[in-house]
Amino acid sequence: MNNNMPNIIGFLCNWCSYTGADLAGTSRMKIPPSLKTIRVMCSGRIDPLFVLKSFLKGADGVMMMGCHPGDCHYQKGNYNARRRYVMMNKIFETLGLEKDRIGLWWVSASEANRFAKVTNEYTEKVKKLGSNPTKKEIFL
Amino acid sequence: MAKAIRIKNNVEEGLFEFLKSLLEKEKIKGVFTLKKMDEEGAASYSLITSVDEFKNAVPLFPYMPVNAGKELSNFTLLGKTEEPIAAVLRPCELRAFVELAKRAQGDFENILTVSLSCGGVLDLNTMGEKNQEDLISKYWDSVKKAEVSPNTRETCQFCENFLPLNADITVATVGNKDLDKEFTLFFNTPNAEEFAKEASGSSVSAEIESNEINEFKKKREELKEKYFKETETDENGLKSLINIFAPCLGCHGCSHVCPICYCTLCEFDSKTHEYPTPSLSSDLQKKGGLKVPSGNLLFHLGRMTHMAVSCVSCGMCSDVCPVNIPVATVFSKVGASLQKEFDYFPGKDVEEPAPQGTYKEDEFTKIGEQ
Amino acid sequence: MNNNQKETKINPEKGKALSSSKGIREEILNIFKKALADDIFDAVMIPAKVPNTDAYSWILLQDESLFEMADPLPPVMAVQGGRALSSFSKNGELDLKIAALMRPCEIRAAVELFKLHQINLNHITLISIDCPGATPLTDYMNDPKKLAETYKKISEKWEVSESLRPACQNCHRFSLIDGTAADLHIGLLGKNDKVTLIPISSKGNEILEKLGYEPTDSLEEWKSNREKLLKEKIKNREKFIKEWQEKINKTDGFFNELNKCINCHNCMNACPICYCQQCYFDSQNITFKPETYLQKSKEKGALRFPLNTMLFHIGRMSHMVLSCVSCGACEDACPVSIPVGRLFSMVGDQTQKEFDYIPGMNREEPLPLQDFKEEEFCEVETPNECEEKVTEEAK
Amino acid sequence: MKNQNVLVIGSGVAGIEASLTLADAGLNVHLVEKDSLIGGQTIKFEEVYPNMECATCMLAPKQQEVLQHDNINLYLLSKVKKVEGSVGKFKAQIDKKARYVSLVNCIGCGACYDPCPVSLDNVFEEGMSQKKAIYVACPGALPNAPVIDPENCVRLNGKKKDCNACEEACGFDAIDFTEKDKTIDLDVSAIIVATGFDQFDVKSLPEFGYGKHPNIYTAMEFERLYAQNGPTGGELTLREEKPIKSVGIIHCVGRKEEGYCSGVCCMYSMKFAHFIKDKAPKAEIREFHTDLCIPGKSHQKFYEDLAKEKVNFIRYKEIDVKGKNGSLEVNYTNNNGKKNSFKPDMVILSSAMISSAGTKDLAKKLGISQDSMGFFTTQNENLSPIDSEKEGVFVIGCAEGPKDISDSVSQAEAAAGRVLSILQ
Amino acid sequence: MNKNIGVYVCECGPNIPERIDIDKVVNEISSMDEVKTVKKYSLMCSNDGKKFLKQEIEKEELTHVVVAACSPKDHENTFMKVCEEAGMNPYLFQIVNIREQCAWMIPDKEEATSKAIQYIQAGIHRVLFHEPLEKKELEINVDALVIGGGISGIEASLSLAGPKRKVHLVEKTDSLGGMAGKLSQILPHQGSKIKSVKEKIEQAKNNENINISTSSEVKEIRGFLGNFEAVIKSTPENGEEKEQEIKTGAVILATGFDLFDLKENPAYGYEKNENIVSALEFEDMINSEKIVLKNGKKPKSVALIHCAGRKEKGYCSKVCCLYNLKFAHYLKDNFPDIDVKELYMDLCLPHKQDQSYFDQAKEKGVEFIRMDEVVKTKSSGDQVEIEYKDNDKTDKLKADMVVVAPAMVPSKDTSHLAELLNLPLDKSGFFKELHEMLDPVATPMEGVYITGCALGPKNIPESMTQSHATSGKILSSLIPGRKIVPEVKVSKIKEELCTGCQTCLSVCFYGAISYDPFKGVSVVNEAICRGCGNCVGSCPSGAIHSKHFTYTQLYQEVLDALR
Repeated sequence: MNNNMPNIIGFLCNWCSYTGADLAGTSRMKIPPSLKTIRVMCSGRIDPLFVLKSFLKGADGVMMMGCHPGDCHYQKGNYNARRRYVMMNKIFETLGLEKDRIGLWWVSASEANRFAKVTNEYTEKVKKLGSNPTKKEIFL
Repeated sequence: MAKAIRIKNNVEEGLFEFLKSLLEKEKIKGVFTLKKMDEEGAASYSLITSVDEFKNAVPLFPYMPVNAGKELSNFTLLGKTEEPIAAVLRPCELRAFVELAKRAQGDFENILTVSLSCGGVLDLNTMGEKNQEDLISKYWDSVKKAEVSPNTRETCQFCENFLPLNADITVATVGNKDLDKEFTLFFNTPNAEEFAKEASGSSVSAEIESNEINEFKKKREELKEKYFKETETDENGLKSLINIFAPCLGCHGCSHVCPICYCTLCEFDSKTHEYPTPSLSSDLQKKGGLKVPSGNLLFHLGRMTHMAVSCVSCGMCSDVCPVNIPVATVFSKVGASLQKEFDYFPGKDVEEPAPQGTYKEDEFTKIGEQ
Repeated sequence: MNNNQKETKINPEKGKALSSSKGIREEILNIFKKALADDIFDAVMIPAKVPNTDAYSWILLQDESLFEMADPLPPVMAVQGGRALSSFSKNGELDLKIAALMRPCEIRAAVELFKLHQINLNHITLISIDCPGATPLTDYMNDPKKLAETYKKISEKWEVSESLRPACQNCHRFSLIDGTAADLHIGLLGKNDKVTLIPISSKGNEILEKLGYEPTDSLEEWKSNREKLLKEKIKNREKFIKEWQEKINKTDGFFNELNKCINCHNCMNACPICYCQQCYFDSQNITFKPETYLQKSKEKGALRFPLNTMLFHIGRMSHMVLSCVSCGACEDACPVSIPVGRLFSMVGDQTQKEFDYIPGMNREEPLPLQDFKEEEFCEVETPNECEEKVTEEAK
Repeated sequence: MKNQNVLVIGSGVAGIEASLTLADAGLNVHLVEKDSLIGGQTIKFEEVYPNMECATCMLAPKQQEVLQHDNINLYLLSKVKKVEGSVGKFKAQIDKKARYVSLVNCIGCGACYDPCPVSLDNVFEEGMSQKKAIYVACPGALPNAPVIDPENCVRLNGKKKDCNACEEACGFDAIDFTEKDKTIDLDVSAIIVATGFDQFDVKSLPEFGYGKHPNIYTAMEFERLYAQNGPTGGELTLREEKPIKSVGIIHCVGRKEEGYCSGVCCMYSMKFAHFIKDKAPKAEIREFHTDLCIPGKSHQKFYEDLAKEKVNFIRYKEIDVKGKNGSLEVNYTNNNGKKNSFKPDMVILSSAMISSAGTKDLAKKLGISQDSMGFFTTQNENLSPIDSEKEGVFVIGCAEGPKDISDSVSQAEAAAGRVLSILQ
Repeated sequence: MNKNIGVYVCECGPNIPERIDIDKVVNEISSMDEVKTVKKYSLMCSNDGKKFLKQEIEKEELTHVVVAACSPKDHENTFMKVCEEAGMNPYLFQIVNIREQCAWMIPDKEEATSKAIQYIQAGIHRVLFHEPLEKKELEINVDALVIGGGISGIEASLSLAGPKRKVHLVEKTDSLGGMAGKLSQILPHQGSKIKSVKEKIEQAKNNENINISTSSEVKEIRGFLGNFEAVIKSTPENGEEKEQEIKTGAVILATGFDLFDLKENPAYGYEKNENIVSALEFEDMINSEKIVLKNGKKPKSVALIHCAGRKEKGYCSKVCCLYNLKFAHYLKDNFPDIDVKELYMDLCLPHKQDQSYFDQAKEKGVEFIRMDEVVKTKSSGDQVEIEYKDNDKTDKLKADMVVVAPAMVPSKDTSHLAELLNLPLDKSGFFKELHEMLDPVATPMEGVYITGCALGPKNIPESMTQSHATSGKILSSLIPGRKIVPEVKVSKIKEELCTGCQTCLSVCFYGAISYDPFKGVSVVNEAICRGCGNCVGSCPSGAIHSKHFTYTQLYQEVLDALR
């Protein structure tokens, strides 16, 4: 794989975002290979530690994706997910870590083109950030 | 307005006598407070039930060997105490106990909480040392003058929540020049007022807030900025962060003494996060080298995600760190910004749910839509 | 002192002395550089100074450029080497050849952990080194520059200084004493600016061979210097043991030493032998209803919090003291400066004698509590029978 | 043992819910759908009020269930031919048109569209986009397999007998030109009618100027216009392209003519406003209404929030729309008689729901009647608005009268309940 | 047990080979020591494909299977079935999506291929950590407990009760019928051919499968779908208090509504003037056929006020317009000379026949006046004067009698019951349905359903419909002789790690987690848990894991994604 292509991990909720991603495929939209998707049942399942560990393991970017507020298949899971994201984001900001390495997006099952849009935009953003320093860091 | 009683006595003795009389008259069955352990001056928290043993009690001894909130939680973990006791806690210890009670780790019922306007506590490693006496007298001077004592914990030096929030009884110390002649007890709750008559003093009309207090608060706020700056991370926060935590032994003492870290087994001590040997070759290939044991930052950042939002800035973690990492300052700093974000003040109210356990539908609405 | 465990006592005759113009540290590192270059090892576990800080830490090192930060003899023992070794080698098969350069007490800890299946030594070469001791962690952190200086002197002159950790001041296994379970030993006590490679196991010999060194140099000087130092240390140790036994034999002596304990468990977490994820004696495990605590308090008039600190220490002791390698890591980590290292070391000394066991000396030797000898401790059963046995043996 | 078969006509949200409820109970459901996909009108909506949920997200899992359910036999492109008998022993005959695409073989890769030479207006998209003679109505349509339109396929209508573009493109020999229409006979114990609604034809009211100006839209057109999977991919691009600075949304179009209030237009009109606020925050929006009919418990709040967001609500007595030389003009009299006018860039006509085209015909076949408004008559002997005049025939959803998704689903579950309680 | 992993790469006809170099994939994967065999196949989901897979599993004695093909949405179940048929535990299977989210997304063949390889490796490493999961079957009770003896409750009971199904109908007052029982003529515009509520009450009483307890309330309920236990407390007028414990499979809440207290807003002048009456009082007048003023005279003019409480409560109660029309019709039909005026904000006539009913009223000479709100109501002489506002101009009218139609509000015991069953309420204080659009009568608590005005204002036909809907739900989920099979991929709590902080309880929307005070740990009820894993994300101790989505399983995917 070419080197300027960042390594992005996406945690996608089963009911909205993962379906949206599938639809993007079915509609033959161009999605950067940078993104590796991991399916979870609900964005509420995304343990902040997954995000943290991905970051420390050298992921150039981590995308959390779930149903839009109000759409959660499990009613409210995404609200908790949102808080957990805010928590991570704040910690990163306060400690001067690159908070853009982590992001949260709502993508519904029908929003194939939104999925394409955000993944492409984010890939570009991460490219600008450059490679995640944790990749080469010894003292972690 | 809280009922206030002025007692003509040295604050340490005065409070001692008051608590002793409660114990003697069996208004309470025990006092949870600091107690001298030996001649060197080591003290430790104790649940004292006999008047005789109480002679060694030192309620205002300016040390925090453990966070009393954590210990009260151990005391009431399996439910409320049937017999009433009094507990002397510093404001941050009280807040810690609130956070723990919130998480079903403790029970306030039948506990008369006695706290104080707090001048801070001295560094733990000076406890039982030769210069202790001297430090303590210096300490009390600064309390009287409402000055920030340089020998107190870093977190104490920048703590602006030194007034207890929901104590039954508050001892006014900070800014009282005649502390060794007289002091005031505030009985804040109906529960407390019935004990007021036990206090041998004259009822006065007074407020705990005062100019001295506000000045004191300002001084500490300034120091807060200063200390937070010291842990400031440069553009590449990662490097600075690594440097801050570089000496870490992974003893996890910080989480063991942290009142908010109430887990039976810390997730980061569990097998889940141990290093998987098979990844070694690929990691070495990528990096050329690897710190062992690894997972240093994972532990500290991970612990943050769990407790920082509820951090009461008691400073225990810094005090037990064998390698002088300013753990408490870093966590307080992160805590502060999280608490602001979630509009949450740890230790304010047992009924207020912890941020992790709740949400508002109409908060952070911009997030996720970009 | 060293009249037991004969079989583990080995006495190497020859080694390979390497002169080190650029200084001992450099020379040691060169050996490893060479070994990496010749693919004798894939990686080396060695202490290193974290760049732009005063902190020391273990690194597994593969890229030669990282040797800059490596330091074979750091002024402090941050993390006990045995612990570091176990952290990456216990979960699954190693597919790399790794050399670990550690102080003798760390080697011994590693061997104990190996016996407890917390380290897989298959692909690991243990390399011990003559150890001048280390300075107390907290002292060092309080004034790194000064302590680094002090330590430099100490390690050159091999003096038993007051500024060393107590554990080190009275450590009598600072070198190849009573044998060791290392594969290779690095002797520094020989002629000044000489680094002597002393093969111990067949593995050690192999490596020397691969490095193209022949163990032809005599070890006499090294041995005599070592004996000198040993005498001094043993004197310290005997003095210390005596003094502490007295302390403890006072009523509440043991308790008084521990009454500052705040239950942070740093000692346990720093201890290489305490490998449990959760200590059984963690007070959380033993909780009662408030009434019970009040009752307990009423019995004595007061009940100390944190609870169960004594239980914790004694319990921990019962679990690990037979394997205690007297490394002093616990004492280093104690925030209220309890002499916990000395306590455990002292008790360890006594009990280990009982079992005729020296931790970390022999990989094959089973852990005392995992094995028993029929005739042992017969005196605690029926004295007469015992006598018979003894007399029989005498015949 | 009573006959455990049930016939459900129409696979909109009501039909789906009824079928699933019955199928889960272990009954054998025969679901008849005239179209080539299931989901009815609901799947055309990007979002549904009041929580602005994504309709496809809501419905997709249920659609999947229908397709995979062992107890549901789905007949697509099918119509009821005749029905005889009575409750417990109906005999129904189904006409099933050929799809010319095998649902077994086709895996929905879509390789067959491009090669097809024919190009047509996509009815599903209100003609706002093109489709081929072999097509899926919209991305994400379920079942995810195309259908061939025999009128327009040059192979099938004989214009170009040797065309096999799609056949060649298909890697799974899923195309089968030889497939024939079928008739299927069913014995069922009950019938549930869920044939949905049509939209009032705004062309019949020239005063609203529909068709005269490109930027006058019907409600359904607008639904598709803002659908992510719609013709513009969710972008608000007008037929006559121009930035949207102002929009007029007109309620109650056809209320007078049809003689009833459809009960949902107010809400979906406000939903439109809500959506436009998102896409063109600066746009001035005026909602022209007569009575605000917003009976849901959460609906008034929806209205109040919009009003806060500066959506302008105007109660009109009379109103008309003129579309002349590129510009639009809405002239209206408000309820205290003042005349006024407004020049928006876009007009949306929220028109009434009317009984679906097939109602008359189906009513005859079922032997039940239509009410004065053209919907199926339901009687209220036992206060249940879903019982038709014929025992064992139930009418649910908008086939019974205008209503929102929630009420349709209630009625669907209710019908299932009635059937199950009869059979229990 | 040694693990035999079989990996099968589906070409999906031309779809995947077009974009992915299948042979390269197969080579790469076969070089992994974890896998026993790697094969490609043209179309796995075809019948031949399934046969092939089944044979492979048997032939190669596979313990774990990975299929790289389409999205799990398409064929995860398909292949899990095959594994099961082949005697494998279906949860030792993993599908890898190399079509939608790889082949169809990435134009560059090389990139697509290497990504596919990464995905498959992740799948392999994941499946290594899969645990065999077993479906559980639970015995069920099919009876139903209906709370509330109003028209909704009665209808639900009638349609549920059957030879194999008992219904417990609990009513807190001493008689059935509820509000509807008090109404004069139930459905205004459908004339008189209406079976009266009385008749339904009789039916219910005579149905031996419905056991009715009046003057009774539910004191406790716990359990889940098919297995509820409830304690019913009866306190009859003259008779001793008694409690009975019942078992039931489902619960229906039909607790109806109360009426907006008109005194809350003095503008309506209710109780200030005795000729201002509430709609319910007017119903009584109709029932007793005495439409008279307090002075015993017949009113010459009557004003009907709509929307009382709409602004105050923040919602339109939907039915007021209609029954006001009903009153108007009644008055005009029986006393044509009475002058009738209706004051309304909006006419809410959402049902197909409503409008015509309104038009008829107009024809009969009823006058309709639009207003924004009532400003004041005061006596003037022996008449009542109403002052009202319509876009900021105020106006007055006088009438002998004024009938005010109050909004519907949640019934008193709503909140109490909500607590009992830990059900959410909406902003207006009515019960909240699980999903306003798609699941209008269900609640987060599976097995607990709601009907009628307990959910919000409704007219009677709608309430009846919902009652049938609830019975539909129950009849289709609780079938005599059948067992229920709860979700398998649920959360599990390691007791030894649980601290009992109960954070998980607060994030579980379904009330699937409870606290065991004896052990001091939280416990997941697997019959209720839906497996969203939200609790896992919330547990600081890492004590909870969600089966089939465990930390280790997902972390394997992370590791491979970063390889």
